[in-house]
Amino acid sequence: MSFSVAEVRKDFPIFERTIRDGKRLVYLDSGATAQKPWAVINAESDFYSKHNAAVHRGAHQLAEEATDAYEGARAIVAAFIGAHENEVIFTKSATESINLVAYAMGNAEAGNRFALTSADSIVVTEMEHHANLIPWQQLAKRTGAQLSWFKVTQDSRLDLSNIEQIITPKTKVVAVTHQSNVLGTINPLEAIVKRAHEVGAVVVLDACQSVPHMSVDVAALGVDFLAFSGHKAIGPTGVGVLWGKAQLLDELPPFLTGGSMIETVTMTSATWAPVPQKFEAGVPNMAQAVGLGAAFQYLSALGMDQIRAHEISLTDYALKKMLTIPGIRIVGPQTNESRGATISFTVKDIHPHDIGQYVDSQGIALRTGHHCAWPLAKCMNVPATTRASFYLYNDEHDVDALVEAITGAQEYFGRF
Amino acid sequence: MSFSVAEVRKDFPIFERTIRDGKRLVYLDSGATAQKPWAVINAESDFYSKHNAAVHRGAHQLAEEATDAYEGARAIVAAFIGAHENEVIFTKSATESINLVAYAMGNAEAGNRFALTSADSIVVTEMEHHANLIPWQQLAKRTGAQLSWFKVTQDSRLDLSNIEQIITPKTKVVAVTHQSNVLGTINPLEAIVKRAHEVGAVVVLDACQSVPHMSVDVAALGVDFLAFSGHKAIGPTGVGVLWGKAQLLDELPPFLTGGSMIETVTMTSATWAPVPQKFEAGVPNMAQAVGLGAAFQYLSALGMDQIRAHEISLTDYALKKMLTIPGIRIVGPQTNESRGATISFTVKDIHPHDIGQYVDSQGIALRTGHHCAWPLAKCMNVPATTRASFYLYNDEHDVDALVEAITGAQEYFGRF
Amino acid sequence: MELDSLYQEVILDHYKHPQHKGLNPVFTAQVSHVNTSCGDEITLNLNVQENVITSLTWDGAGCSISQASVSMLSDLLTDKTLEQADVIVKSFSELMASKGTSAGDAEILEDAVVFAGVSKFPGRVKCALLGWMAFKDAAIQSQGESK
Amino acid sequence: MELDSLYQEVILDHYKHPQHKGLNPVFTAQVSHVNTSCGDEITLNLNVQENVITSLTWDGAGCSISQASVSMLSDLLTDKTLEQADVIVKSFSELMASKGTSAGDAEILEDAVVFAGVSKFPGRVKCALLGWMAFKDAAIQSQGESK
Ligand SMILES: Cc1ncc(COP(=O)(O)O)c(C=O)c1O
Ligand SMILES: Cc1ncc(COP(=O)(O)O)c(C=O)c1O
Repeated sequence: MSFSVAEVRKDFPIFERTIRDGKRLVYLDSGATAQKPWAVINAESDFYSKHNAAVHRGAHQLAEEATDAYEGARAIVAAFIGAHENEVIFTKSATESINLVAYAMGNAEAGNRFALTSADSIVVTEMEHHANLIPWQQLAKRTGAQLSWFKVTQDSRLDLSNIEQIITPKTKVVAVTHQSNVLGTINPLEAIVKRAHEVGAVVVLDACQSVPHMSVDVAALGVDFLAFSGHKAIGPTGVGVLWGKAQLLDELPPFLTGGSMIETVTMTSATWAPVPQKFEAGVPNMAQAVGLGAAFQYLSALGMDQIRAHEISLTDYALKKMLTIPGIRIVGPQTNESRGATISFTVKDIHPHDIGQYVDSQGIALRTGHHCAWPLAKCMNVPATTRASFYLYNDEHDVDALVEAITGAQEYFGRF
Repeated sequence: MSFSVAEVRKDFPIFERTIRDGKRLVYLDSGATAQKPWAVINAESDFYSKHNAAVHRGAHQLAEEATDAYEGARAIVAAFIGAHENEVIFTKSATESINLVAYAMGNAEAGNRFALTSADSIVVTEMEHHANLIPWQQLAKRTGAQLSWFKVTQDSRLDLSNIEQIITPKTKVVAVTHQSNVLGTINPLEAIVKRAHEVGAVVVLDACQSVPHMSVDVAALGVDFLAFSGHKAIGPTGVGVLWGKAQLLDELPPFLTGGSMIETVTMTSATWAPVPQKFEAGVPNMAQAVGLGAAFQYLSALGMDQIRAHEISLTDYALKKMLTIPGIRIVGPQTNESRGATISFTVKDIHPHDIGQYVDSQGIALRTGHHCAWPLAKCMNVPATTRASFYLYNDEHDVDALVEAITGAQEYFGRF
Repeated sequence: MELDSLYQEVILDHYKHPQHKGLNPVFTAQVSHVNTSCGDEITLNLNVQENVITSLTWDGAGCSISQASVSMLSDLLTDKTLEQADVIVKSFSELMASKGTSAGDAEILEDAVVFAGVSKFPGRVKCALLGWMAFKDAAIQSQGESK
Repeated sequence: MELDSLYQEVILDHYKHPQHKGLNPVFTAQVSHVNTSCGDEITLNLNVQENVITSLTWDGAGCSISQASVSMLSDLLTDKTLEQADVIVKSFSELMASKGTSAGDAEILEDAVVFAGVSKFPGRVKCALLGWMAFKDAAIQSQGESK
């Protein structure tokens, strides 16, 4: 690895505290939310204490500065994912970003390319987070469109063998995750994008678990929409991004309506401002967007390829070490091929929740449950799993601590 | 007034900076967004640097602390407006809060009390902010319901003379603002609430301009839903609140769907968690909710009645002084009866935007334009206005500076 | 270790040797509950005859806390009247809301007072209550039917 | 004062004495534009005959900058060919995007170079461009019609 985890950890104030009566904090829950460096925390504080004003609205100096900061953040985000500035929409979260697309499609009238009827189909996969599943279920319900999905194989990959039967000329939208937040599986997008475009469907990519961890270039991926959350990318809470191809965003009807997204308004009707304003109704989450800009500057300075390389080597180490634990089952790819640094597992005879509780008593934070992907848990035939997810501030000591704690849990619960 | 503005200003770091080459900052744009005290800025920073984790999800100490902080903020907000905790929903903004109600009603199926058809009507007023107008226009369009509205009289009040013809047995929802963000008018709600409930309609109150400035008690008001933004109440950007009566929130279908708002999920269907979770899909804006809690603690410590009294006396002073300026027209109530500390005006022969620019050169921040209430501007027969809005950190010096600057603008543009 | 107040011997014992597990096909009410945050599921079959709980059986999958809790619940409530059951459920709910400040009423709760330790772990209170909430629903249903 | 670079004499002069204001009923294209952030509105009537702008008239309400700008626009473009107009519009747009770093090309823009000062005020650039963007649309419409 080409950056020092020890140095990185100094930038993240939370590692100055201890956990459970003086223990070192081992934070392995970045898949849920990432910790924040001072650079991000201070960017928000600075915005509030020096430049705070409503963007795009006031005719005064603070409003100009706030607008510069906010639009500057948009430019940073755009550059980070290889997009044009006016294709980047700030939302509150990935959840909102995906709901935005689903609801806006629902608002499309006959004649609009996004309009759906019972003659159309929506495609998802069995490994989606609820955020990229339920909005499409609901859209299907509202429009009568049919919901189809790719299944997950027992080796934790998307089963694309029947791609021509799943994505058909009826398909209008294919919603798929870039990386599973449970399995760690990174999905091959090329075939999906190719087939979707062949039949005239758009591809909506849930990039929550990829954008924070690897270099993502929207043009290279060829997808049509992409959603992620700031808080999983060392950015503030309360900010997400929806990226979409300019022309598609133009054609897509608005979602939230209100101030700043209009062109003209009468008592009975309104027309819309151009993209991205059309999708940013109201006074936006300005400080959070600015904080996200700072987060991406921090990540870029380290280098996304370096971060990815670090995570690959850490995952290598973790997989090998964890697989030596008797009774462990890795729920996800067993090898380090096309996978991220998220490792879900179960331990024989100990419920995931109890594992989580025991390792917590050792100062280790991880997550247990269905991880908002209940259908996936059912299909992997587990009621729940325990999940460790690594990031730029984790190192082999953290893996060692985890392995030791799992072994400790086995002893602890084996008492009787 | 019973608190010292000079002391209050010390808590707000932005007043340490100067504007336009060394001038004192006179911030009269709190109607757009308010400045933030250290207490709020630090509450966000503290959350990030000490307790950051995904709420309601992890089985670890940080997750417990984060959940306590987030739910603690909900309790503070609930107490602030006299509500029950489980009636308070965190959104990203008032705009989202209102869209939530409008979209959720649109999701209601036949048989649900919120379901709308072309036999129903939606009532708004001519003085609504676009955020409390366009979502209802769109809902009317989607459901076929009819949109009706109360007119505004030439003395800037709601014309309730035909209330029985506007709110009829067909009416399902009445959306009205507590205080106009342009006129400053505070609306009499009693008659509206009474008539609405008589015909079985719910009242949605836009409290953006009231909650930050006066003590608001949802039970006393008798409305059914209430929406406001944190950022106008010295809270962070990126957080808003929707309050609703528990039973109504129960019956209202969800809006955003995804993680944390579900009970069970299969590939084709989902059931919902109880309120408030049902309306908070995804990892929430945790740091911002916590910041809003800190904002309300700050305001409560000063006392909302004291803040209101301060603003009344400041408005008295401002109205009297401003009315001495030749050629000025106050667009809104000319007296201090039932009005807030928002004063819109025009000056003969000088466009509002030019007034705004000149006063900005004097270090004074205010807003010009239609203030996201275009139909109101048309009905007041002005293309735009200049708006000064006062808050707890403003005093008579600020009013004096404004009056001096307006006079200066008259000289400046009278040059030729 | 703090953890020991959560994982008391009695709890782990019930977890390993669950009582009344396996659904009795004779029942007056059947209720399934799920813990939405982790996916634990429990189904309860309650049989009430002349106001007395003649059998309370269950099935499900979950963590030690949720499983042990429903196991003790069944033990405690079998052969009790609905009124007695109500008192026990109230007492248990209060204990779980006590955030570690109450030791529980051993007269009423018997062995189940060991859950006092669970009340210190906010993330686990839901686990402990899962079966009890299901019972509450089942009791209402049973009463509804006998009316 | 910084403000003087915004409110140049020429600008205020055009504001007080607007040129070509009042719509000529003879036109090849009519376009209305509005500044969504403040509500300023402008309607342009453009008349193009054999590729030459024979009349460019307007009506509207707005701030000094938007009104002066459209007044100068009409002055500048009347009697020009569409190609000449295109060069002028490009040059003006570049000037407005310059954030105060360009003085403007006086050969092309004539009096309109005074808008160099406006480019320092990001909040006012839209005002200055309002009429020019309307003209761009009108020119496209006129060309569409003559095809
Ligand atoms: C009366 C009123 N309603 C609604 C809004 C919308 O609030 P926000 O933009 O914070 O969503 C505002 C402020 O812009 C307002 O003043
Ligand atoms: C793959 C995936 N998609 C969507 C989401 C939803 O993100 P958020 O809760 O930030 O909206 C998450 C995280 O919770 C995720 O991991």
